[in-house]
Amino acid sequence: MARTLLNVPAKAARGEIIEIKTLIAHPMESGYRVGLNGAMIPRDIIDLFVCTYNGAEVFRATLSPAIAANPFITFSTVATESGTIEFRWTGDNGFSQTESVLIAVE
Amino acid sequence: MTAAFLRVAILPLVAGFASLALAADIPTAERRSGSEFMGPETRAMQDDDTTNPGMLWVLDGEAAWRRREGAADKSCADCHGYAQTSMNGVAARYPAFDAAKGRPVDLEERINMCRSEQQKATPLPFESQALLALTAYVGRQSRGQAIAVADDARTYPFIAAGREIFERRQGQLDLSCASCHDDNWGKKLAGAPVPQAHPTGYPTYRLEWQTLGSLQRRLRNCMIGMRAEPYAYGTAENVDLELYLMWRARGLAIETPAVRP
Amino acid sequence: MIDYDRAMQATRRSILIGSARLAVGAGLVSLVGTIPARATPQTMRDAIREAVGDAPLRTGRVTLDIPSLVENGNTVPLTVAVDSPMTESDHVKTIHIFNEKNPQPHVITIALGPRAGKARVATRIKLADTQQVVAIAAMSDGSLWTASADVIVTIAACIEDVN
Amino acid sequence: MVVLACSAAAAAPGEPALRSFAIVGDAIPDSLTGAPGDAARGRAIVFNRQVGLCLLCHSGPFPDEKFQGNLAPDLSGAGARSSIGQLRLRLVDASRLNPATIMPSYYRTEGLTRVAPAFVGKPILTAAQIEDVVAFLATLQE
Repeated sequence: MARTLLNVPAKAARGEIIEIKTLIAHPMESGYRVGLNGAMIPRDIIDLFVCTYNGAEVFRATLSPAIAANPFITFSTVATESGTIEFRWTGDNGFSQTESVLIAVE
Repeated sequence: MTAAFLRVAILPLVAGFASLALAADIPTAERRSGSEFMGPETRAMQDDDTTNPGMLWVLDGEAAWRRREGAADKSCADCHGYAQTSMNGVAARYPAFDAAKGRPVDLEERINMCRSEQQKATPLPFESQALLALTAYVGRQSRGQAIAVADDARTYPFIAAGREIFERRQGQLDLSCASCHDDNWGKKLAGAPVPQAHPTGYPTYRLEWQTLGSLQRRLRNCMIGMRAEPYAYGTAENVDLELYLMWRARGLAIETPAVRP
Repeated sequence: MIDYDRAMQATRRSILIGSARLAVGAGLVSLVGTIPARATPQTMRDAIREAVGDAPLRTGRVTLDIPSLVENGNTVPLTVAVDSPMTESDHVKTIHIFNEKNPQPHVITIALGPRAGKARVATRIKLADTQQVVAIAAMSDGSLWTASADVIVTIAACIEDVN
Repeated sequence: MVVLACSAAAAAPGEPALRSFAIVGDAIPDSLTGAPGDAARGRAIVFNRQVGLCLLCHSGPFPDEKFQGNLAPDLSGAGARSSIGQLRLRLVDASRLNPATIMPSYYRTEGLTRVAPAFVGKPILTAAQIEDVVAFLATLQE
C-alpha cells in the first residue's frame, strides 16, 4: 500500500466549495530514463485518478509520465451532503489504491 | 589564500569548543539555511504540510513508531512514548557522542542501535524507505528548534576530523567542500545559487532525487560531483562530516522534512 | 457523473461548430497558426489535435500559473484556473496540459463539471528542458480557450548519476 | 625559470600518459601537441558542461548560453589579457600560479586526493582538448 496524504475538511456548510489536496507515494517512473546498467528503466506510472462523492464521480485526471513523482493533485468540489469522498489511483503493473474520507455537511 | 591556509594551520591546535568557534568561517549573523537560497515555489512546497511530499515519509514513520518489531516484540513507543514529547529536540542534537562506542553516532545509527539492542531486530539498511521514514518522523519532532550539537569535549576530535575532510581538496576537480560553501556561497554554480551547506532539513525531499534522502546521500552526491570516491554509507568519515556540519550550523532551525531543488 | 469519453467526443463535436464561428470571429487565435512562429515541435501540435480536434483556440479565460524559472525540472508546480461560473449550463468540461519538449507532449487531462464549484486544479509536473507549456480548456458551450507559459528550467549542475 | 613537469615515464602502466611540457615564467609557450588547436572544437568543449565544465563557474560573452556561473572571472577578453602560453598554463595547472585557486588543474594527474576510480590517472582534458580550448579562449578579445 502506498502512503497517501489527503487533506479534506471534516466539516463544511452545504453548498460550500471545498478544496481537496491529495498526495500519494509513487515513483512515476517515466519509461524514458536510463538505469545505471545502461538499460531503459521500464515505465511505472499512475495513469488515472478518480474522485467520487457518495458514489458519484466529481473529478477525473488522466496522467502521462510528465506528472512528477509522488503525484500531487489539488481540486475543488461542492459540499452537497454528508458522506464519503473516495479517491482511486490506478496505473501500471496492476497498481490500484482506494482511500476514503468522511465529510459532515450541515 | 591566507585565510584558507590559516584554517588548516589552526586545526592541530584545536582543543575545545571555544577554539573551534574561533575558527568559524561564516559569521553567526550571516549563517543562512539552504531554504533561503531557493525559489518561492519550493519554499511553499516545504512550508505547507499538506503539500510537502516529505510528509509521506513522516506518516510512514509515525506508523513505524507504533509498530512492534523484532524478537523483543517492542515498538519505539513502548520505550519512548509519544514522539511529540520524547523526541522533541533530539534531532537538533545529533550526531551525538555514544559512550559505549567511544565515537559519535548519527540519528540513523542511533535508530538502528535501538533496533538491535532493544527490539532485537535487524538493522535497517541505509537509504531504505523504513529508515528514512523513522528518521523523518523523529526529525519532524524538532522542526523549528535550533540546531544544538552538544558541547561535549569527547566530540571535539571528531568535529575537527570532519572539518579537515570539509576543507580537504578531493577528486579529479581538486575541490574541497569549503571551496564552494565557505568561500563562494551566494554565487552561482551554473544556474544554481551555492548555499552554505547547512544540514537543516534532513532527511530532505530533493526534487532532483524525486524522493527523500539522507544527509549521507547528499554528501556522497557532492563527492561524486567533485569526481572523488565517495565515503561509503555509515563510515566514520561521513559521520564526522555530519557532525562538523551540524556544529557549523548551530543556531539554525531544523526544517525536517525540508524540500530542496 | 462525468463520462470522460463522452465528454471528449462532445468536445470534438463542439470544436467543429466552434471553428465555423471562428472563421468570422474577431480576436481569436489559432493555436496551430501561432505555434510555428515559436518553433514548437510537431509532436505537441499532433497531440493537441488528437485531444481537442483541429479547431482554432481562443486565448483568454484560462490562467496558467507556473514559475517562469524553476530550479529543477523534476517537480514543477502548476496551477490552472478557468474563468467559468461552473453551473449546469455553463461550465468547464475538460482541461488539458501539454508541453513541447518532453518525450511525450501530453501531461494531464482533467475532466470536471459543475460539481467542482470552481475550475481550479493544481499538480506538479516534470519538464525535461526549458520550454513552453500549454493549457487548453473545453467549455460546455463547445468553446475552447487556451493559455501558455514559458518555463526556464535550470539544469542541475551536479547530478548524482555522473559516474 | 624552466620547470619540467610530467613526462610519459611518470605515468602508471596502462594509464594514459601526460605529455611533457615546459613552463617558462607564467606560461607554457609551446603547444602540448606540437600543433595549434581548433577554436571551433574548443568552443564546443567550453560550452559542454560534462566535458569542459567551464561555464559552471565562468561566465563569458555567450548570450545564447543559459546559466553561466559566476564563481570565477568572466572570460570576456581572456584572449586579450593573456598570451596563448599564459592561457595554456592556466588551463594545465592554474595552481602553479595561485595555490589557493579553485580552478581545477585540467592537465594534472598527480597530487590529487581520493580521485574516483573512473578518473584515476586521467587529466580532465586531453592535450589536444587543451589546445582546442586555448585556441578558442584566444579568440575572446573583448
